[in-house]
Amino acid sequence: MSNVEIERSIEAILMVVDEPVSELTLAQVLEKTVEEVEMALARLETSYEDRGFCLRKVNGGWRFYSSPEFSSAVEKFVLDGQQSRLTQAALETLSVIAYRQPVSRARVSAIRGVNVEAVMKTLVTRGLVEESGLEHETGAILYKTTSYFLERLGLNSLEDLPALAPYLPDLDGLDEILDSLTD
Amino acid sequence: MSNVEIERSIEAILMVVDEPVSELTLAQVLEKTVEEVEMALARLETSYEDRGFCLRKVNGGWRFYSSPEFSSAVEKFVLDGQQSRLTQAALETLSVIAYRQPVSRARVSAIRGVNVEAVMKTLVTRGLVEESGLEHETGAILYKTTSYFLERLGLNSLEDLPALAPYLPDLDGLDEILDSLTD
Amino acid sequence: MDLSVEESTDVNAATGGFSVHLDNFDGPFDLLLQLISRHKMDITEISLSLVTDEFIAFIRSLEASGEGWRLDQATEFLVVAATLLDLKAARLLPSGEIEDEEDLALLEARDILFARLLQYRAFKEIAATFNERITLADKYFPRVVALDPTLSALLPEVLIGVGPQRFAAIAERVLTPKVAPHVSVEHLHRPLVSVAEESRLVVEALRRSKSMSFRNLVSDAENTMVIVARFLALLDLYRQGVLRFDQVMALGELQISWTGSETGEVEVTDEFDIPVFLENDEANEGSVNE
Repeated sequence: MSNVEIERSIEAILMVVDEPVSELTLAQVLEKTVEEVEMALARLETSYEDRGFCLRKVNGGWRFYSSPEFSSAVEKFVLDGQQSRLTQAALETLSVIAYRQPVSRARVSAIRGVNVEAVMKTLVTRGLVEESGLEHETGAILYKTTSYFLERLGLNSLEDLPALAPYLPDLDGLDEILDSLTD
Repeated sequence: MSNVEIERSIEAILMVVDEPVSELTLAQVLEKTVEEVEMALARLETSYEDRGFCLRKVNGGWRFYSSPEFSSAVEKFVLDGQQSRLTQAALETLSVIAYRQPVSRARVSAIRGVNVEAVMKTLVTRGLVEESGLEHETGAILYKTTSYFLERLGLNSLEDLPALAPYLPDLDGLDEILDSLTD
Repeated sequence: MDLSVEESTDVNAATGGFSVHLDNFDGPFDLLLQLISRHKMDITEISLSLVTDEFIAFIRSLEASGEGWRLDQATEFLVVAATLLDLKAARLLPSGEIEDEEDLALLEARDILFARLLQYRAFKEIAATFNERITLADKYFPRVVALDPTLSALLPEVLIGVGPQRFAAIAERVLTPKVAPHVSVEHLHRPLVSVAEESRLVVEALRRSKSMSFRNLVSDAENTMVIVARFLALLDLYRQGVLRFDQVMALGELQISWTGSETGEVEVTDEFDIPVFLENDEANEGSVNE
């Protein structure tokens, strides 16, 4: 099977799937290595650059999406899925959880300087955040982000979160000082 | 809107729309003449000649399909064990439908806190769920489980579904709770 | 919370006072950041005294606004205000070498406040990028199509993978409203009993009966709080000289006799009804405005 055939087969498969497909699944079906599939996907991705659709990897799987530039045309067909917006407080709380997970409510509260109970409830109800066991010493409930959070942000994994470093000046030991303060 | 823009908009729409779309509908949405849309579709058709998918007119509407040359890869993917087992998301959605039927997709979405469109389609495709008339007030399509569902779960009738804890709020109560949380 | 505050102070007399306009602030860090960025200042000691003045003016105006402020917010504001005030005081003193422990502590307090502020600012900026990402992600629509009938006919038998009991357990979990766990604090929020109100009831009862045992006086009390309130009311009335206590033996029946006027207002104290707040995070649960 030539490179072009791998690409065409992947296109044919992705055209019928209703959920994202991983490189591994594609590799198994096509009897190719994961590397070969990854390279084919990368070439396909580039080849759609000037099209009205694109190929994206979100939350560990690949599928076709319409290009954002033409979202207004698509919206006339897809009425569903209009998500209500998150408040500034919810966004800030979500970002603290995303970078400090698993994290207790008290810690999020300390970082934001306000009580976050109501906001945490909203985030849990919206499926963006979920419980993740108990903190060893205090017995406080810990929270983490969900895979739905990745989908909503269009991220493939938590590693794709923008680095916090440029936003948070790298003062020596700042994190440790803050940890001791907010614990 | 240039010719290229018409083409890209059509690609974006057809990539995410499940039902075939007629030239007339496309022309109305894009505020173009039917002739312009027809010409754009013809150009697109040609541009996919070497791809793993193609554009075809079926039942008076246009839709993307996998190319027949790569049907063996698609069939292999579909037949692969990956597809026979229900995902966690599908199981959860199925359980809501089983216990709250007949129920609209919007309601299932509200309960699960995520868009369930894709999963509902899978469940219908797999013959576990089917349409069951329209909701009186909203006109939304209602869904119920099929006899195949009972068979696969090893039950004689819906009455054999294990009872849920009596304290669970019914749908109306639940909606209020969800509303109050997301306000 | 939308607040627009106009405040004139003599601190900044040279510029004829100043006004503070802030929208949607969310806690003290948020306010501090707004103040600092509005003056386009670095977080330096020079800007500190000006920012401190504004911060304090803001707190005063909150107090004066009449709508009051929430305890959890108030304590946070006070901690930040106290730290700022300390630092401002240090600025006003003649500068010199760091001489004693107190100076060191002050510098440390400043560093900690700035560190927390920087951390908050980092997450605030990240939140903005989250918002952009979500807005962008909302513009990508995924291809979600049903399998072609010719293909779905090929599908192997679907495997539900769980038995009826497990299936029911999944339904139960999904159908249970997702509410974050909540520690009940109702026991901390006994309905307030007003001593002043109980005092009026006591006066009324005693005027009617002239003499009553304490036991009778509290026989209709719903809970201990009411009994305590009525006892406090009695002590206050005794202080005013309108009743007499008789107790024949220690721990025996306490008899109360009315010696005051038949009618007219009896002064009622409110010293017991001034709210006392617990400095306890859990006691303020759910009282946040977000």
